[in-house]
Amino acid sequence: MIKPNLAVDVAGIRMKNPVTTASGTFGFGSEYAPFVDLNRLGAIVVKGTTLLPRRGNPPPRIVETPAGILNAIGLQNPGVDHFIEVALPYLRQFDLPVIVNIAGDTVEDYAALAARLDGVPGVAGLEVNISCPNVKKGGLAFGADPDSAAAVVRAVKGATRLPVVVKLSPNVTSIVRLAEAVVEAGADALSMINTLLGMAIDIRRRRPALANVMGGLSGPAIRPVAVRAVWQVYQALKVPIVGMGGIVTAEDALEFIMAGATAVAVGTANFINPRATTDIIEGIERFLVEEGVSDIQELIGAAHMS
Amino acid sequence: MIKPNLAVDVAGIRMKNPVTTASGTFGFGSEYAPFVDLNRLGAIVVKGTTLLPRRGNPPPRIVETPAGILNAIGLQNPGVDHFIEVALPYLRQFDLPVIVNIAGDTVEDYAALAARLDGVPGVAGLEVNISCPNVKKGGLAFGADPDSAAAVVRAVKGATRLPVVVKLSPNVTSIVRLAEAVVEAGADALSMINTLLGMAIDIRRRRPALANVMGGLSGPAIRPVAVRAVWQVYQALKVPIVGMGGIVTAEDALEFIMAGATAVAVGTANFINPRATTDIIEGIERFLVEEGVSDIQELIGAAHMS
Amino acid sequence: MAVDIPAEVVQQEQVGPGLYRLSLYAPQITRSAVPGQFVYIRCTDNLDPLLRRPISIHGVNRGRGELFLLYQVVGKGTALLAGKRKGERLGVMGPLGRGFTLPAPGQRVVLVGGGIGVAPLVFLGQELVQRNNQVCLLVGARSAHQLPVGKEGYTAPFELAVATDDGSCGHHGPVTDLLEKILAGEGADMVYACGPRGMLRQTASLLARYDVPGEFSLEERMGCGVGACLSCVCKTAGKGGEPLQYRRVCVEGPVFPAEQLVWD
Amino acid sequence: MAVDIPAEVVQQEQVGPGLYRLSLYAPQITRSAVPGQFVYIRCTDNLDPLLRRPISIHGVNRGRGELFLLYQVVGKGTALLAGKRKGERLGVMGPLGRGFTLPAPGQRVVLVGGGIGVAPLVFLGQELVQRNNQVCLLVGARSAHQLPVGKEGYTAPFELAVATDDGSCGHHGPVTDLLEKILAGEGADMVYACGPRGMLRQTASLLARYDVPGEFSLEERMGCGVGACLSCVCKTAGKGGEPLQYRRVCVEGPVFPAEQLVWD
Ligand SMILES: Cc1cc2nc3c(=O)[nH]c(=O)nc-3n(C[C@H](O)[C@H](O)[C@H](O)COP(=O)(O)OP(=O)(O)OC[C@H]3O[C@@H](n4cnc5c(N)ncnc54)[C@H](O)[C@@H]3O)c2cc1C
Ligand SMILES: Cc1cc2nc3c(=O)[nH]c(=O)nc-3n(C[C@H](O)[C@H](O)[C@H](O)COP(=O)(O)OP(=O)(O)OC[C@H]3O[C@@H](n4cnc5c(N)ncnc54)[C@H](O)[C@@H]3O)c2cc1C
Ligand SMILES: Cc1cc2nc3c(=O)[nH]c(=O)nc-3n(C[C@H](O)[C@H](O)[C@H](O)COP(=O)(O)O)c2cc1C
Ligand SMILES: Cc1cc2nc3c(=O)[nH]c(=O)nc-3n(C[C@H](O)[C@H](O)[C@H](O)COP(=O)(O)O)c2cc1C
Ligand code: FES
Ligand code: FES
Repeated sequence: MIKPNLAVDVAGIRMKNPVTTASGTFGFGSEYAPFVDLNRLGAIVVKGTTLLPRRGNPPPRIVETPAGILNAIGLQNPGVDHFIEVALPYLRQFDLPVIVNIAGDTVEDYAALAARLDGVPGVAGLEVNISCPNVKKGGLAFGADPDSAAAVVRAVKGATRLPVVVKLSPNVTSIVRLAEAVVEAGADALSMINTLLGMAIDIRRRRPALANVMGGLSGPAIRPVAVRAVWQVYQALKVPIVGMGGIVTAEDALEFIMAGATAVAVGTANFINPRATTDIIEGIERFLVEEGVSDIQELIGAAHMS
Repeated sequence: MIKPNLAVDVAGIRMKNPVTTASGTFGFGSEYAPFVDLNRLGAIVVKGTTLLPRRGNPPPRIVETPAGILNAIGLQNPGVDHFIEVALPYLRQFDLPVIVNIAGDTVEDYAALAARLDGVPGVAGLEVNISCPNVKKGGLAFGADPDSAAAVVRAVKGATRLPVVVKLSPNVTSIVRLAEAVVEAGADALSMINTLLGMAIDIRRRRPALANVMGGLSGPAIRPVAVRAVWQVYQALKVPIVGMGGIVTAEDALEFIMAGATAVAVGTANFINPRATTDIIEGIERFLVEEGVSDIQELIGAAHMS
Repeated sequence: MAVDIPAEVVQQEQVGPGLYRLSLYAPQITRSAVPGQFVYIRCTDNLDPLLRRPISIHGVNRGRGELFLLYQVVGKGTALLAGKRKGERLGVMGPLGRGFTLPAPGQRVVLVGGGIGVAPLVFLGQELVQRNNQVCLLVGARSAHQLPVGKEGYTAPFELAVATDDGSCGHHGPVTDLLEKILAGEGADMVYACGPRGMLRQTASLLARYDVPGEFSLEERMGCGVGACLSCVCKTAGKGGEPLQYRRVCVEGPVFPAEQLVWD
Repeated sequence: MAVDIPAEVVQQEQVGPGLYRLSLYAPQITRSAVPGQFVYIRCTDNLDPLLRRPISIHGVNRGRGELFLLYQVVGKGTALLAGKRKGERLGVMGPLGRGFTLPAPGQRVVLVGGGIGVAPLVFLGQELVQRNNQVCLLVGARSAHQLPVGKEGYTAPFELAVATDDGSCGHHGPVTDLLEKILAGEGADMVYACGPRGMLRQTASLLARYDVPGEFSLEERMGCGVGACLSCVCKTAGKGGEPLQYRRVCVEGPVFPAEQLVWD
């Protein structure tokens, strides 16, 4: 059989296969380069970047839970300038679309970040993380409110010509309403899901296990919630979706694709298996061959048919 | 050391220890009687009961996911009259408060169920499941909208003198807003969490794994989300909380208690270990002895102190 | 009465490709177990996989308190089971479910097993032979090497015929061909079947055509295994005017009268 | 360069209560491993526990390509590790992290190990002895039977002193008492420490008081182990005017200069 086609296009970002990395779990790529050939990835989504460097939360920042982890990193990052000057030149040696995950406290922050990254050679697109606390709106997450989410997206779209992927939070009553609002505001693609809000308690110390009290739940535990979100949004809207949440194997990735994702991102699984991304790419290809599918496109949303 | 006190009181329901069963996972008690001494439970919460018998959803109704299960039973049950005539007399032989979980399609259904169960000897309280699709409101869950949730609770409170525990859904942007609304409407206690909305896809068949497409995620996977919900609501409101979601061990139960739960319910864990409830009771007692705590009350919400 | 016990592995034996025969010391279970019942096994101490796995009782040695299981490795749970060694202990609940209704002594019965579905039928056959029933076991498999029982050298206290999809052993074709030949020929008083859905459906239509009663043992995904969660239902004809009703495979089954089942 | 390989268990040996010494065949790792580095181990094939576990390199035999680990069973991951038998394979990433800075040859160094914290110090001591450093290893434990090394019959190519909280072996009191005696007496050019937070803190204040440089190996909960997730940070003095900065134990550590660490 001829090699099946794995290439996909997410809002103009051309990926040689549908597998990318989940922001915050793959650093800026260099960390995993000893273990995995970055050239083989469909794309890379880098750690959440802010206008200025961020110190992040005090430790403990991570705690293991059943089939998952809670994290509260607090967006520690060296800032967008450092990204452009140090991390991006490193990544440009690879044949790999680089998607920059951006986060801010205010609508203006997002717009400024988008403007700063616009036209920077080597940046293929932006992923707008709207699941961070909005200082201006009193601690409510942008991502929880369709209006503020839309405002962020409009500001970002106004500041850049890059493809804009908007990353949705699952911690809402209706992810479809949120999706509709940001697509209406100009989002070129959606990525989902960010982590579920959770916490754990250290019963010996009688204190929250994370210094930050609450954290974001990721890993296989959340996969059913993520697949459901992709399914619902695919059903409601025609917009490319990057699916993620607990993908460990090619079978997991295929669940997202059949639910409606054009591409998938691998997050927590990198921690378990540094070659998770390329193992998944190989597994998807094997599945296509086994099932006699010549093009991955045939499987996107396939579980909605029949 | 003297045996520590494990007894708790949930809105007038006196439990000899804080451990009860999660509705729908323990049937009407008789199913588990060969394996566990029902007299040792703090209380029993029976399968969701409706006015008329319900046939439920077609199979497959269950699928295993990482550290969790998705279920879509569809409230199959023999109806409230059958419950009163057959299941309740059986349970009355035990020294055990019986809490009846009720569900309906309309506010009137809930009120009628509450009225029907009011004054029935052997019923210690009602648990109002407001996470079911609301037919009148076009498929939106009562539990997702504070106003409709409050309407249900007012109707139930108006129809019964029994203690009313309201069971909250985690599939909302703010569980605290929901909690506030139902407490304002008269809820005597809250139980949380019901299942997370999720789904899985059978990639070989390219179809949703559950006949009902979506289902409810339960089990250890959701514990961090459940502990977070209890923590948030305890912090915002002074109302007794029955905590549940992924409790398998005494340590898990203690997380909920320290987060603010007065009692805990064991659900999916019964499927793994039919003695999960009593093992947890013993484990809690052991922990109290080890830590020199003479009364479980000292631990309720303990992680909020300091 | 059903119990949940830590049962010790007496013997673990590979008897075919991915096919294992497990013997467990479980006198509390063998004591009351009848053919068609199953046990619900915790295959691991941790949370992956989370649920127990249902396996039919393949036989018992009541004198020695031994319970026999015959199982096929198809995923995580059964693979873990196959890794258990003599002396290890497994959480086993059982005996669970409603077994087969036994026919009047002397009656001629046919057992139809598709693949691993033959597991409970061997136990049934042994009991029936002791009750002086005339027993014929029909075993179907994809090909000779996948036959769970009935291979060369296999001895059973009853008549046995084999069918394989690829003709590599016995009849070339579905096992239901063998059943049809019997029903059309010498006939049978009762048919018991266990196997893939397609085979059961075909068996059901043969039973209807030849007007022979039958009982089928079904498989469904389970949660509790004891009737508490309503996860494991199958579609059956309804009682009292109801067009259909979902019944629990774990307690109202796994064995159901063939005519009660609704196929769609 | 770090690799991720399936390393075969060469030997698994229980050397105390809940204490194990594991030898793995991992020539790709031993080749470049230096004292203070660690490996990141997948203790299971399934999802429970989900994450890998970091374990310090306790020693290497470069000729044979063997990597030695010394670990204490404290939970699920280490219990699974202790269950691995000769011939089994484990996913091992390494060598990871920044090891100890070695002192000038001939300098007198003291190694302070609290409990299992002694594991990387033995590897360090062996290397230092080869470089003609004068090495003294101080080992602290709660009581004699919990001593990870230094028990009767234990031979090391360097000086060794023991302290136990209950006085059942060696000095009766914290291991830092022994350090203080040395610093107040003959002195030391460099101190390396690994152990519980309280012990490190106390060591830090002794180093400050006697103005001796030191390096500490820290432990923090990890996600990726390679610097990508920012989970494993510890609080350090900031650079360039910043009052403090979080640094990653897995790549900027696990070994940090004592004076950079902030205790609160
Ligand atoms: C009452 C009863 C008796 C049984 N008796 C036997 C027996 O005697 N011997 C035997 O080998 N097996 C028997 N089974 C089937 C056995 O329970 C499953 O094969 C087992 O649970 C699979 O677990 P796993 O973790 O290995 O596979 P999983 O990883 O759970 O699944 C592997 C594959 O098998 C499919 N699958 C698994 N379980 C089922 C099921 N219950 N129904 C449909 N598809 C399924 C899955 O979809 C998947 O494709 C019985 C089942 C029931 C309900
Ligand atoms: C760089 C590094 C090197 C290490 N070297 C060694 C070594 O050589 N030998 C050795 O025995 N151990 C070493 N450890 C510690 C070892 O990683 C943990 O003991 C192990 O991860 C525990 O896993 P578990 O699943 O057995 O326990 P878990 O079930 O995860 O935890 C059991 C208990 O230990 C506590 N715990 C576990 N890990 C940590 C941690 N990293 N920090 C603080 N508390 C923790 C938990 O809170 C819990 O109370 C090292 C840790 C690090 C970070
Ligand atoms: C340690 C860690 C850090 C993360 N940091 C970010 C981030 O900076 N920006 C972002 O949008 N998502 C971040 N995420 C969320 C992931 O990108 C992803 O949405 C989530 O983890 C679900 O995928 P997974 O289950 O495969 O990990 C982070 C997740 C983890 C575990
Ligand atoms: C099979 C199954 C059936 C359930 N049925 C009901 C129900 O009828 N009413 C209800 O309020 N909750 C029902 N639930 C939800 C549980 O009561 C509980 O809220 C949830 O499972 C989380 O707890 P757990 O993780 O311990 O199972 C059901 C859960 C399961 C798994
Ligand atoms: S498995 Fe729970 S009712 Fe059958
Ligand atoms: S563990 Fe991920 S940065 Fe250290």
